[in-house]
Amino acid sequence: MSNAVSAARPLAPVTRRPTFKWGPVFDHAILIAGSAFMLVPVYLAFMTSTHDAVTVHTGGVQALPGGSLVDNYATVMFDGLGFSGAVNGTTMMLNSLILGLGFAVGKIVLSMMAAYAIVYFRFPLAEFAFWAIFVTLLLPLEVRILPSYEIVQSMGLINTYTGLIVPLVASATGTFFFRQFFKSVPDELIEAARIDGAGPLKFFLDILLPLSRTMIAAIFIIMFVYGWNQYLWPTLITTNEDYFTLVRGIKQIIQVWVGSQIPEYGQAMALAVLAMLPPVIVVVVFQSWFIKGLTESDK
Amino acid sequence: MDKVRFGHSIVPYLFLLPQMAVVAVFFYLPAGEAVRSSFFLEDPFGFSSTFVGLDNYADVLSSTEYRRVAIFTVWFTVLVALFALAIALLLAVKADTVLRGAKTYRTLLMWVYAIAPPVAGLLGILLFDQHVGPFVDIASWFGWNLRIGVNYYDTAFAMIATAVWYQVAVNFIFFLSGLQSIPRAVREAALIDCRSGLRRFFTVTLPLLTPTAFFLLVINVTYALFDTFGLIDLMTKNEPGNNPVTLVYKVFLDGFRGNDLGGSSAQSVILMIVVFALTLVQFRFMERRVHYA
Amino acid sequence: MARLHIDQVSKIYTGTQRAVDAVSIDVDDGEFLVLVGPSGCGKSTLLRMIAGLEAITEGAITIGERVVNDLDPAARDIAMVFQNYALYPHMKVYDNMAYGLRNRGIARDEIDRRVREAATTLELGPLLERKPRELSGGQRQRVAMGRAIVRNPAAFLFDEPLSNLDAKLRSHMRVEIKHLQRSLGITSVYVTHDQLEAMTLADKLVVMNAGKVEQIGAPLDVYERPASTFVASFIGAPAMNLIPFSALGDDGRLGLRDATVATIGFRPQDIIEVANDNEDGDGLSLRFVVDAVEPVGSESYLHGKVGAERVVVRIDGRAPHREGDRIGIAVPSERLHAFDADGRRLEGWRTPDAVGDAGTAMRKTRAT
Amino acid sequence: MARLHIDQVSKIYTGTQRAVDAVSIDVDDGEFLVLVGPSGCGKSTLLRMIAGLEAITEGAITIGERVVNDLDPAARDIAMVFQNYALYPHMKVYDNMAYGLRNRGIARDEIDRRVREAATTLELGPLLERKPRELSGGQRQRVAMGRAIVRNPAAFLFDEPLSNLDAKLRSHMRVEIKHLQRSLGITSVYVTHDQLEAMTLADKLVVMNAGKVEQIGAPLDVYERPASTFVASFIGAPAMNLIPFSALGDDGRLGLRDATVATIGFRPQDIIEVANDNEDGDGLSLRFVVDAVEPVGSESYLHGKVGAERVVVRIDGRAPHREGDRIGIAVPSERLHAFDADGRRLEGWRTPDAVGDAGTAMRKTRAT
Amino acid sequence: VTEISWWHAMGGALGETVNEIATNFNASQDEIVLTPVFKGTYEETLTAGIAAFRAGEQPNILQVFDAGAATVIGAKGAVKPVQDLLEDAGASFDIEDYISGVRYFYADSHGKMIGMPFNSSAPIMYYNEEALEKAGVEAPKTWEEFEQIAPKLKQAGYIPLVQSHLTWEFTENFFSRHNLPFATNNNGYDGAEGTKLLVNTDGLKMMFAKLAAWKEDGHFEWYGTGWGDNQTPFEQGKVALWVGSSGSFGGLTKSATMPFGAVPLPYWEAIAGEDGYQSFIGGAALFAMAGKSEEENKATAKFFEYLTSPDVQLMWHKSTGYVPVTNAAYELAKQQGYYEETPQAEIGIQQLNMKAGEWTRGYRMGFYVQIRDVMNREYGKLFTGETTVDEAFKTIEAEGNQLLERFAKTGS
Ligand SMILES: Nc1ncnc2c1ncn2[C@@H]1O[C@H](COP(=O)(O)OP(=O)(O)OP(=O)(O)O)[C@@H](O)[C@H]1O
Ligand SMILES: Nc1ncnc2c1ncn2[C@@H]1O[C@H](COP(=O)(O)OP(=O)(O)OP(=O)(O)O)[C@@H](O)[C@H]1O
Ligand SMILES: O=P(O)(O)OC[C@H](O)CO
Ligand SMILES: [Mg+2]
Ligand SMILES: [Mg+2]
Repeated sequence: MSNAVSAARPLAPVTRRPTFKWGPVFDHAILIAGSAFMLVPVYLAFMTSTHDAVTVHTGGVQALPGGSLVDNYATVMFDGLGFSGAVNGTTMMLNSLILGLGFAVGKIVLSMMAAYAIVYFRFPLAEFAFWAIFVTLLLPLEVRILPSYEIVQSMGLINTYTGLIVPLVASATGTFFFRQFFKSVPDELIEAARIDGAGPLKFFLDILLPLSRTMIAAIFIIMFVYGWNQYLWPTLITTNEDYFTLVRGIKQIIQVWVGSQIPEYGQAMALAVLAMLPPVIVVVVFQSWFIKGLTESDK
Repeated sequence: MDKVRFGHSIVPYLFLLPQMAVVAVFFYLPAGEAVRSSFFLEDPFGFSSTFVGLDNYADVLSSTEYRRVAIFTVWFTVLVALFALAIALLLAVKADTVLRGAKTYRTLLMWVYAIAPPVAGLLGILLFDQHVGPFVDIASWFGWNLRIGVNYYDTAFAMIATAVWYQVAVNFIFFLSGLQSIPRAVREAALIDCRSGLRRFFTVTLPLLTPTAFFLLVINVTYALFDTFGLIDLMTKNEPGNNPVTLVYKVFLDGFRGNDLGGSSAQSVILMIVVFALTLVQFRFMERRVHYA
Repeated sequence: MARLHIDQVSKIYTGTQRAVDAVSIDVDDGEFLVLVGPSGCGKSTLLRMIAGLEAITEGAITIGERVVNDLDPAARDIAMVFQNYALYPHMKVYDNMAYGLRNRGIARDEIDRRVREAATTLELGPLLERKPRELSGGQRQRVAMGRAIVRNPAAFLFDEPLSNLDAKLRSHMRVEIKHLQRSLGITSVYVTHDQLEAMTLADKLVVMNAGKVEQIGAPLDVYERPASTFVASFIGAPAMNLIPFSALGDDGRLGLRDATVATIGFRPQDIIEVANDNEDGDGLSLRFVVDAVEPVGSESYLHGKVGAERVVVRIDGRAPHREGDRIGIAVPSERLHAFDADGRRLEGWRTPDAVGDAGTAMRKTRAT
Repeated sequence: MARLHIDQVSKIYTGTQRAVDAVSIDVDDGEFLVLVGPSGCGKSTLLRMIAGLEAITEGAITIGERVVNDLDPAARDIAMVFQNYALYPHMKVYDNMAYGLRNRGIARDEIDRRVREAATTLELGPLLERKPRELSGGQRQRVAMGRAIVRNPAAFLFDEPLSNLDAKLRSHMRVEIKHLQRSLGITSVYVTHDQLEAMTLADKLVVMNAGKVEQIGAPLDVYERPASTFVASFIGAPAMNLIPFSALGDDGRLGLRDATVATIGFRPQDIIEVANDNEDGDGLSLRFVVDAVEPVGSESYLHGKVGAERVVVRIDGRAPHREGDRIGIAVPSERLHAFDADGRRLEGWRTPDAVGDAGTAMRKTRAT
Repeated sequence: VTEISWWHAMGGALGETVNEIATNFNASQDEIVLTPVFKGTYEETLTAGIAAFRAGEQPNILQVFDAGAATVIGAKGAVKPVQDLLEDAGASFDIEDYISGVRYFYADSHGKMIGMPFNSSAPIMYYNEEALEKAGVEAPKTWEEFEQIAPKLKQAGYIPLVQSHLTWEFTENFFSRHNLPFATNNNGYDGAEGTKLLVNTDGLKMMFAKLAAWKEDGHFEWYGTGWGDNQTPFEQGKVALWVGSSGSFGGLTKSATMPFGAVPLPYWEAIAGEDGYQSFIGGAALFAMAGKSEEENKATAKFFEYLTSPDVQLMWHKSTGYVPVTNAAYELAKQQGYYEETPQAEIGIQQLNMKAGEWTRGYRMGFYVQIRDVMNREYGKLFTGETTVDEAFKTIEAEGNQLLERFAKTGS
């Protein structure tokens, strides 16, 4: 656990002699197979999203492009989906963004503060607080969803972004990650800061916060994706179509009780592809930070 | 040496307050409510309820179906964690070895992480569809009549495959960073000490990855237990029939779908107890995690 | 700038074990105090108590006129340089130096002036806009120094500030630190386990052992009159040869007056080679069998034995000796050290007339 | 045990820059070769090419009779000791040592015998069941050594194996390594940038600079007859004083024969203090102004200037000098080194009769 | 203006039709603004409604499906019976206006209508015209007839029979088509206390023994519990006869690759006699939630009136395939000649209008969603050879009765 904030060690593979070897070919074969394993479904989703519903219904997923690309995407992006017509792909994406961002930011703020208190302070209730928070680590919202709903409703938070986001924040994952990270921050920094006249608040803001940048980035991605992907809770907690999210939109499209109707598979896939985009962009753009953040937390 | 700490004042409480408040209101209150209602049989609308003591627990624990679900849950969890970890480890090791294209592979292998579980499930049902699913065709080349939704084991297979597919990305990310934190010199020492790459992997690399692996094991177990919820919902098309489901899904089925509050609360409480035990075990590992060097 | 007064200070971490045990030290205004001692002897703990980073279990520490036991680190008016610098990795060099001043609400102009002045002194001028990770080890070290200097504190505290540097840089920085401390005249406490640093930097040297002070004194005094076998073997490289008095055989010529002598010590560089069995003079004459020869350029070390005791001899220049050689060695009597059974130094252990100045004469024929 | 033959070996990492540039070195069976040089000069790269951890861009490396360029590291029959030991953190000491043997399919009994033997030699016996994290730095170092020894390889490779240890332990381990290598008689290549290690360990010393070999020779030869100003300033501590010939003023007494002399060098310890303006003898006589005095116990260093040139003078014992003192210094003529404008050593640069043996006489009156 | 809300489970194109109805209603007057909200599956919608009710945030109208009826109707005070709602609002209400099959399913034991049938369907049998032609047979009226033609259909290269919902089509409606009691306590209408399932009985066991035997012989195929998994092979033309919902009609016209027709769900002549009885309605009803102001209830009543008006019913019927719930709407459809062009669309409503019997009103059982889950599970085991008919129904009876017993306790 040397210097947690130094640049991550660059990939330093052990180099070998230059004569041709089958090893690397084999390595690449495995990686290509692995990439295909991960990507083919996504490719098929995209191709399928360019077909009309009946083709998909009778023919299943499609491997080749079809003629409904513009149609499907234009429909899901701009046509009103719900009753009010106020909600379309664009607004749903906006809602998903608010949910993802709000959740990620809320989670990071709360859990960072809590982790800071737990790691950097000696106080009587520290142990208790630690366990009180960490017990929440493994119990998902789905299992306590009805009582949670009642509480949110009794607080008048139905159909609000607060009601949508805050209850999701009530778990310890972020606190846990930050705690691990803070433990790896060298002690000398807090000592130096104390000698430099920084109190707890100043240390937190001036030193710890900037130091946690990569960790924040990593957690941000994890949490953003998690928030973005919520389904059951948003469905329950919002009745106003203005709050519909993309994931919910997908469900609504493919949700048909009997075979009386054919789900708009093409549109669902189009929406699914759109729903992938922002998280994928976030992951791809921040991936180096991401790896770095995790590596450091793991030390 | 222990972390240098600030003395105690009002500050730590202020920092803890927001999270504690949220946790208290949105975790402990509902969890407490679940515990309370596990002792009652209650009309869903809340007009009336009967105190039944431990009857709900007795009903649940004596149910053969519950036992079947519990056993499947164990298998499902073990297999999902095992495969998701093994495949990700293989890929991470390879991605760590190759020089050329390392970044591309990394990107390709990671981005599945961004896909919403319902989308993953949707892809899963389309790919495994009995009539038009390409995977069914592929299976039939090998003489395997893959029938998801009909055959219990085939359905289990599809669920596991989809769950693994989705989790591989996360594991890959963590394993890759774990690998990168193994000191280069140690790897080189092994290179000198041992010619066989496979043997090197099992005797040096893998043991040094155990902290990461332990951590991931817990993450994966949690994932398999809880986060596959949406996927199972989609794969069983909301109608489990004789298809396999997990304990959490059963809580959902009986409580959310079936409106049996008492019964599902009892199941929740049982899960909570199991989960609490798991948490304890996890922290045993985490805190005493082998701190090398 | 201030006096520093450490009065019967002890530290108990847990149980009853004293990491620091009733230590009393006075550091004068502007003085450079060096704490040396083996690993775990309590140096850092003592320093951190001065800094306010550890609570003081017993005793009192006074900086200037104030007892600081209950003061916050920031309120003690001290600056500290850490072993691994503890620079704030996310701040530029400038901000690293300015941070402590800003927290004290000093005016921007004044901060700027002080930082630039320190940067000039430390030749950090062109680096002010860099981040720590863009600096070499020596430069980081200088920034850490700069952060301390700008504060113009009552005292500097250093905890092995050079131990992460390579040998060359270390010797360079050593000179720089000494120079700076001199010119600023700030009272300093410096922890190290490197002897060369201890000897060259200290105005006053404190040798610690197992939480206790073994000896306090000017470095050369400590070197020349070590208060105990512990200090004798700790200060000086190669270490002083320590031989049980009994192993010397009866050696009347030493003119023993004090019967409690248990150990005789002499430094490798105080030994001279003498012609076979030359038993003249009033020093110690011994037979030495060479085991190994270590030529180091300007001098050579002979490792070998006197009787059953291991002894190291230093020879100027290139030694002509080979393994297995048997040679006569002698130590002028005034270069001998004697210790009692507890390892305490004995003074006046010889009869006065036995203490001649033959030694000086003998030096002229030192082996080369 | 085997000869090691490095033939015109180069390493290009990227582009055209040569990290190692056409290096040729022969290491005899059982010989101890030390590579020294400043940071980044290619020492590690060369060592790693020998180990098989880096591909060889050009040239050939032969261990024993085999060209090993295309062999796996594990097939080269070498053992390597790394800077930070690179012990397997998850294995006990015993297993750390046994690991390389097990992978070679050696019988259990034989492994056990060898490990225990090595453990005895290295005094690791009681530690065999510990994990590396439960060991002190010196103990870890010994385990790393043990891991190499049990293999009984054709060659040992060391990459700064002692640089993470503290000074005391370092000097102790130095002696141990030398002793072990001697008794096992295994061909060794040792990388360091610590001079003392280089001087005391080497049978043959290679000084590298910017990927090239500057000088190969016995350590004392290198010390006494440095092939270039680079070597002269690199080997010996404090470094040799190097003064432009022109700065000396016309100094006929040096009896210059070779007009290409550009730099004159002399070591701090070869300087003697002479009475004021004593211009006798045929050596160099200079006026020296003391800037700083560094007493180190057995000797003191005077830092100061001759004209505008910085010069360091070593004085045995405690120096009586103070800052500002002006003293006369002299260097016996046979202790002078001369270099041409390219920094290459010049031999026979003086007229034969100017080379007297006055120096030896003068030594007797060296300042103390 | 009075604002009222309607939570429904109509996804996809159905949801769009719902939206259209709401839009039209809002446009038809200016005192009431109705907002429909899609809340997921039937189950999710019901749970959302319950949760909302507990918190006092319930919608005015909640769509509840057949299997959830007992939950809503059983909780006295959760809903305002439509009959009362309409009467209080001064609207005329006559249960006889509704077609026979839908009248009592959502009514209490006294025959008072509690929930208003909305999207009503009946299980009917679709046939592949090509297949029948190739085998030279007619669509069966009874299962006995089916047994006759099945070998021929198989011979012709078709899977003779497939269904999509074993509990609704072959269990619940088995009881109604044959006028047999499904549960004690008057099919549960007389109260939850002591209600017991009558599934472990000869008739139903015979039905499933037959299905299992047919499956052995290759006369019946089962593709799991999922509706679509069973429908698809029919659309693909591999299956001769498929039992689906009358509401499947709209979709089939788009997706079927061959001409198809429909007949009523077959029955066993040996049990039911000459003609079968009418079937229970499928689909869902709209419930007016209790605890709403007079004004809002009035508005809700207005909307119900609007919804049951023949024009609206017909539009719903035509665009979704669900049956019209009032006689007037049925008449209107006939009048317009709709069934001449599309005779298949009439089968469902005909079946719902067949002769009624003592046991054809409906059933009322708590935790019925879970009972269906138990049935589906056991049927799945049966068709994959993991259990026998006897074992299966013993289990269904035992677990079902346990659930009923538990439900009974929630009400006291
Ligand atoms: N936080 C702590 N809790 C308990 N014991 C401690 C703590 N810090 C130090 N010690 C113990 O106190 C003793 C003195 O430690 P200290 O760090 O002062 O030694 P040191 O002289 O600085 O050694 P080094 O040269 O290795 O830095 C040691 O035995 C150490 O194990
Ligand atoms: N993997 C690499 N890729 C590119 N350049 C490298 C690599 N490894 C080393 N170099 C470069 O090669 C040169 C020689 O490096 P090397 O590590 O051999 O130096 P060294 O003599 O061992 O230095 P030190 O004393 O600091 O260990 C340096 O300029 C270094 O930057
Ligand atoms: O498909 P539906 O809407 O007719 O309903 C079928 C069943 O009755 C649902 O329980
Ligand atoms: Mg220390
Ligand atoms: Mg190196």
